[in-house]
Amino acid sequence: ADVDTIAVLTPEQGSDFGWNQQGVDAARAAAEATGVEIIVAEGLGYGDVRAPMRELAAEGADLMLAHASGYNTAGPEIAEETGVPVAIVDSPEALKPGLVADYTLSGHEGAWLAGRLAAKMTTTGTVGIVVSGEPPSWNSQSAGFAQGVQAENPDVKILYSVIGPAAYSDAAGGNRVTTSVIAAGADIIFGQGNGSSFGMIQAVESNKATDGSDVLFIDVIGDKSSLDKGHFLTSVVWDMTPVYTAMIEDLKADKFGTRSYAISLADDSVKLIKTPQVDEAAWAEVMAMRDQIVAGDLSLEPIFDAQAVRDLVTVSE
Amino acid sequence: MSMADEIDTPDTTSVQAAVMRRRPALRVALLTLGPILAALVLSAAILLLVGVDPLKYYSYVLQRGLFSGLGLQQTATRMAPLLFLCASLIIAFRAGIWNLGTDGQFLLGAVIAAATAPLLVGVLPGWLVLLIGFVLAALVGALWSILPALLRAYHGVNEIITTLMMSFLGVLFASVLVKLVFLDPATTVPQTRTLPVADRLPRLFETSISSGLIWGLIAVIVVHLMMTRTAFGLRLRMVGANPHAAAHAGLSVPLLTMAVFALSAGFAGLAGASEILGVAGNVRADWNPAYGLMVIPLVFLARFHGIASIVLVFFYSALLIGSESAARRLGVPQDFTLVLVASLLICLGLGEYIDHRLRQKEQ
Amino acid sequence: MDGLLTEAFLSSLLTGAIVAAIPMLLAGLGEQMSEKAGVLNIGIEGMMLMGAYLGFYVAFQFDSIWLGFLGGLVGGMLVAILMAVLCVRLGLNQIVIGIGLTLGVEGLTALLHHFQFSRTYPRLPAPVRADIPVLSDIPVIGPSIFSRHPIVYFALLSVVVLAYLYRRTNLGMTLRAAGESPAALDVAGGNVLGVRVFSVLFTGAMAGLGGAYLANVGAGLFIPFMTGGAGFIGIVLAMLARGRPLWVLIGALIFGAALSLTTALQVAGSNIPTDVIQMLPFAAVMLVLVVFGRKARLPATLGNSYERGAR
Amino acid sequence: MSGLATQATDLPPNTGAGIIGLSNVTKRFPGVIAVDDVSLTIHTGEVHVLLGENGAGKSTLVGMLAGLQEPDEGFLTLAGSRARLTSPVASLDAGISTVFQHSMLVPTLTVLENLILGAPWYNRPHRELIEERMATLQREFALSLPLDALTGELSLGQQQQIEIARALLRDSRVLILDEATSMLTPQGAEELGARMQKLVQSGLAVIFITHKLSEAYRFGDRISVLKQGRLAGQMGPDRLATLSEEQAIDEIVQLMFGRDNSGGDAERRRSSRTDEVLLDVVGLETEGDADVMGLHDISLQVRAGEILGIAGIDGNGQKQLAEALAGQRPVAQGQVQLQNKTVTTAEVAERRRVGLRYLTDDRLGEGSIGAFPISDNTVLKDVGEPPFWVRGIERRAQITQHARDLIRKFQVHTPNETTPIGRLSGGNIQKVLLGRELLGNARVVVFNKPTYGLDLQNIEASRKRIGEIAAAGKGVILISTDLDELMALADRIMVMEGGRIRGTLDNDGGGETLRLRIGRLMAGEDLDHKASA
Ligand SMILES: Nc1ncnc2c1ncn2[C@@H]1O[C@H](COP(=O)(O)OP(=O)(O)OP(=O)(O)O)[C@@H](O)[C@H]1O
Ligand SMILES: Nc1ncnc2c1ncn2[C@@H]1O[C@H](COP(=O)(O)OP(=O)(O)OP(=O)(O)O)[C@@H](O)[C@H]1O
Ligand SMILES: [Mg+2]
Ligand SMILES: [Mg+2]
Repeated sequence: ADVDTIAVLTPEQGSDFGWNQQGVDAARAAAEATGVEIIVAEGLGYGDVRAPMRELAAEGADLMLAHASGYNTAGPEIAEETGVPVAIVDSPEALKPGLVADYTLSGHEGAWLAGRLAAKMTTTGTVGIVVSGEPPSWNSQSAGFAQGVQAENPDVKILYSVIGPAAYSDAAGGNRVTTSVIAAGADIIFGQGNGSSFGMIQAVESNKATDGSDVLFIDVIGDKSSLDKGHFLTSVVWDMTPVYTAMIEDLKADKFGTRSYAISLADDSVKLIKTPQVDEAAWAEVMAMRDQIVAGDLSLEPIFDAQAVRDLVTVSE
Repeated sequence: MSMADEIDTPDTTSVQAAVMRRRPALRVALLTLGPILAALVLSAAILLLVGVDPLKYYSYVLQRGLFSGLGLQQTATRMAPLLFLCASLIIAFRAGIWNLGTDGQFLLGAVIAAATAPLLVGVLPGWLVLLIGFVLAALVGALWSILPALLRAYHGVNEIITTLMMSFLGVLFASVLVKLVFLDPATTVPQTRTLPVADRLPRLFETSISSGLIWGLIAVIVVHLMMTRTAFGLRLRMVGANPHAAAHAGLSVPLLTMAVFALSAGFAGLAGASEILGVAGNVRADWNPAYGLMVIPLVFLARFHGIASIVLVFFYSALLIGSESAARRLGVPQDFTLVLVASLLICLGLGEYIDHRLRQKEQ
Repeated sequence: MDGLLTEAFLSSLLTGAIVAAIPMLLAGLGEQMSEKAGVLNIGIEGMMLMGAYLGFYVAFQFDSIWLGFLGGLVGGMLVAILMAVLCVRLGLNQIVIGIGLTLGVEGLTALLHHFQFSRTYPRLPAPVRADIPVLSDIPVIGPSIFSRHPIVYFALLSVVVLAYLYRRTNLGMTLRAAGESPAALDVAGGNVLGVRVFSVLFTGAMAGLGGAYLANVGAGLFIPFMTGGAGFIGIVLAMLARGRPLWVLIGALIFGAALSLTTALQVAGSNIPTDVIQMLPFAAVMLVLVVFGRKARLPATLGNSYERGAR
Repeated sequence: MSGLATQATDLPPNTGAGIIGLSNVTKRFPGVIAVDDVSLTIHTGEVHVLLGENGAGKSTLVGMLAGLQEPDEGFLTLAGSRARLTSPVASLDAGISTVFQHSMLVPTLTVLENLILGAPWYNRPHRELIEERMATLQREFALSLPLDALTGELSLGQQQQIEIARALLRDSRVLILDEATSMLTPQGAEELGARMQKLVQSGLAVIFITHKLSEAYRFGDRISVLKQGRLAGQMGPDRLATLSEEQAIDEIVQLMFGRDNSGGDAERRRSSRTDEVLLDVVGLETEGDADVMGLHDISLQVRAGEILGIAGIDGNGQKQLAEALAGQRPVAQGQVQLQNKTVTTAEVAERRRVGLRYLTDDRLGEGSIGAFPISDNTVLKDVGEPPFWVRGIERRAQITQHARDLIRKFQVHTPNETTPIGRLSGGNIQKVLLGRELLGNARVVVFNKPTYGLDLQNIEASRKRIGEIAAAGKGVILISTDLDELMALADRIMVMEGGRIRGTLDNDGGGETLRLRIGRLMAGEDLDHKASA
């Protein structure tokens, strides 16, 4: 099929150093790579996205990237209604040739590596996971991180804390919960939280660990290292460019909707970034493990269920 | 923030007063259009402040929300739940009850509709599935208001605080229900089962407008007539205006108060159902469009009048739809519509005040 | 779950409770004065949010958290001025204007944030802490309560000051008269509108301060919608406290404790879903109302405007 | 009583210069001219009585002196020079203290707090000072108040004393009392009269508003009569001194109504009592609590054509009895039968349907809905009933017509039937309510202070209507604090005290002796013993 314009739809502004920004940036890059026009519709919120989708379809988009799990009911319906192909997330069952494709993004492998790194570097023997909600893609990373920590050193305690239901923009809550987790002994925080993660970072910067050392922060999806004041350990960065590029190409080749897309360590669409705070020796070991995973010597199953995550981290003494 | 001064300077008022004494039609026009214009100018100033061309913005809004066929259909669809909420608030406000808990009632109504309808599809005829969804939503909405209703009716506890509390509770509870009870096992995303498009409220003619619009319009008009033209409506208004007088006249104030809560919350529940059964098809965890708080100013601006509420809801929906598209083109976040609505509210409020003052002066 | 009564659990509970309670306390104390005077200040959520925005903006521009608090105070008062003009002077409906102002501030601050900070997300340095000598060395309680930002002590102090003013001066009685029977205050030579305007501005200042605390101490930056209903909780606290500042404090601490209990339980390894725990404070308020409902009397003219000689 | 009156008028009128003047003052409200081109002078050392029918503009005049309203035309003078009173503060500063027709106290504050209300907020309550001053007031005027009691818990009489005390504490030069005696017992009114005389002797000016003409004569040094907003006439001290009470009242009535009228002292009604028992109450009891008095063992019968008067000092259970009969107050024990049908547990609406009607004395609080138009208020008790509603749907034209008829028949002063009833003067609201109760198939009507706050002409008309109702074979219970009214209308007079029936007397036209006997019962004494002071 002819593809000359694609559209990407995100719930928040594409400048959040996270999910939305990665989506928009990747869509731009993919459009450039494949030589198509792009319409960016950002900040659409988590409500009903049918109206903007219909409008984008009417404006001639040939593919709509519905970049939020909240859009995966509306997406296929609009695809059906307008005939314009739509890509949605987290719905491998929803494939429909020519109309609906799925990309289920899971950074669990990257998070697993981050977990190993954290377990190597903790001095208090306790690490924390702080999240502002429990969507599946975050759950899989929380689980991956916990499994990584346990694989590295089963003695390291993992504290898990959810700020609150739908606390995505609760920066003060992020700060408060992170502070509590640090007070309870954690010196490395694995944080997932949209707006609230800025609060987590604030807490990491302004509190000392219980043994007096600096607290370090592991971020996900986006790259906030430009904001760093010496407390970033790493980030599990997602790059959706390969996914979007493949989609556009499949669409051109009339193969759209026949497969799911994913990100992985192999093509660096999931990768860890290295900051000055990273211990060189530990980094080398973690990178070696990365290669093992890529080579298929190690395989990790994603876990999407919130309850399963809690079971992993619950400390039962 | 100088709207008050802008409009209320002695010069302009006396000029307006002079004009108005002669031409009542012109007066009405000035007093409704004036504030609207002022609100638009005020919002435009804010847009200019952040470097956006307000004329472009407004023209996008008009084009996309009102003057394009597609936009108009979207606007009409968006109206349905808002209309049910109008009906809910008109009953409550006219009966002197501040039901500020419509968000919780709305969400729980939505959740129950989303939890039951998909299970009944195929078991029962389509119209019955929808009917059951609506009825259950109304019941659950009403049920969620029973505590504030009892407290108000039998203990005189102010309903503002209780309905707000129950709303916070209801929003959380809806999310708990979705995550723990009505979860769709087929997806990893925490949401209820989805009602297939074909089984939702039918669309109107060949458009994408949900027939929820029609039911919403009927709801508002019926409620309006009930409150203004029937004995039952007068009884409710009596209870709202002076409960002692109502008791003296032999009405059962507690029972009527309960009825107001039940009806108002029931309509809020229906609003939730209309959004789910007409448009969305399912409820996701943590979903909360918070329409309730938004509709309160609209109903108030309409002075609790049904038809006026419909008109305002129409323009508000057009604004929502139009601004979604204007946002994309001009990089102005959606949230700007809130600024516009707030300035409208303030300016129309000021207009009403000036009108009031002018009338006093004339006498 | 033998981790429940450890020092870590207790100190994280107490720390969290205080940190979360302060903005609600400030808002509640402010709202309380408006309510006493008969103004139902629903716009308080907007005042808080404006306080958060302006508080952060000033702190960031001038590189001073202290100036930031001043900015927050002014921000809250700016919104309060609108409220005072529209609802007290012009007598427009308090609930509707309050909701309108809240919505407007939400939109406005989100808009300004978008154009100013959404690409850089600047953050403030960690706020200073003032240890109170001796007290801060007490285990558990010491670091949780007596080693906090000075504004925390200010908030606690204002509980005492307000209680004193309400009890020992004519302020309490003047406010109550303005709320119960404004006509009586008017003919007795009191200034009803003056009292009400003052109380609304006070609410704005306190709410703005609470907002600035959220942004500057709580988060270190401004995020749209970051108050997330704290102002509404302030309204509820004020209504439950029946005129007594100390009760606002107790209520705020209970709310704060419930919020931080979520974290503390999770840190202790418990496994109760967050949503359920977070329902607790609201459920508790409802329970209080069901049990003591009859006594929750509000000022007679709460929410009504006053116009001399109208009938 | 007449002795006291003579004493009052015998005092030398200590007439001084005009302390306040009104010059061609006019005040308009939507649809009415409340005060129309009035010029008056208030002198120190005089009790200046303002008289006038309901809605004549008395309270409006007071409002302008109190700084609540400003004249639309004309101006005020203070000590001879032109002045504006733009706010209550300005009025207070000018030395004018006002006790309003409707209570202006904050019920949730203590007496002390109400006394110092208006003081700067940052001050501490100066309790010692107030105590000292109150001691003086007690000596001079026998005013004694519990400073720490909650105002709302005190009796209306005590509340009125607070207002008077507050005015006196301010060292004002002019004291205005708007219908200050309406809530007082006859004895309380006498005390107030004496108090006013003391005040003017100490150099104050007093403006006193009342509907009771004999009070006006006995307490007043100068009388001004308002009629539909205009000053209809004035009687100075010299003129008053030459007239007897009867002559003065005749002259006032002439001024107020433009015709001869002997108002309050109407001829005794001819009884139309029959033997048929319409209402039979046996052993009625209700629960009481801190705020309301309970009823104990009330038994009474009302026959067709009979008027049963209920006397008693305000607040001795009369209102509770009326409410229990109307079905508004739960009955703890006893039985109520209407025409041999038990209605003890029937709802208000049910009782109304079988013909039991109740005219409340709380016309603003429960009798009417201030914000609703007069038309809706006329059918408030018939909502849903034909012909105004058919199958629940309103018939607007019927309601309008009905309201217009009522307005005409009862001479309600109003622009039209769509005016919110709250805008009417107190007396005119009362007319609407009266009209509402007399409509339809009433069998027994309970009137609670039906003429309270009405002017003479309307009192007379209302009394005539009540008599007609009885004459038409209906039963009437007439609750009143006005003995003249009861003695003029009732067949029997039942006296209530402390929630019980103290005794029932036949109205045998016994004049002063009967009055005395009733008075003793009201004070809770047995008829056989002499009153002990
Ligand atoms: N329901 C209320 N509404 C408004 N203000 C109130 C209310 N209850 C108390 N206040 C005021 O709050 C302030 C403090 O009240 P507080 O109850 O602490 O005083 P208190 O003398 O200790 O009373 P108590 O004897 O009831 O304990 C006082 O100014 C009081 O007037
Ligand atoms: N604020 C107001 N708004 C509208 N009309 C008013 C207002 N105040 C007074 N009026 C009207 O002015 C007229 C005079 O009223 P006012 O209260 O002065 O009468 P009054 O002589 O005190 O009567 P009453 O003996 O019944 O108390 C009445 O017709 C009344 O309806
Ligand atoms: Mg106490
Ligand atoms: Mg009067």
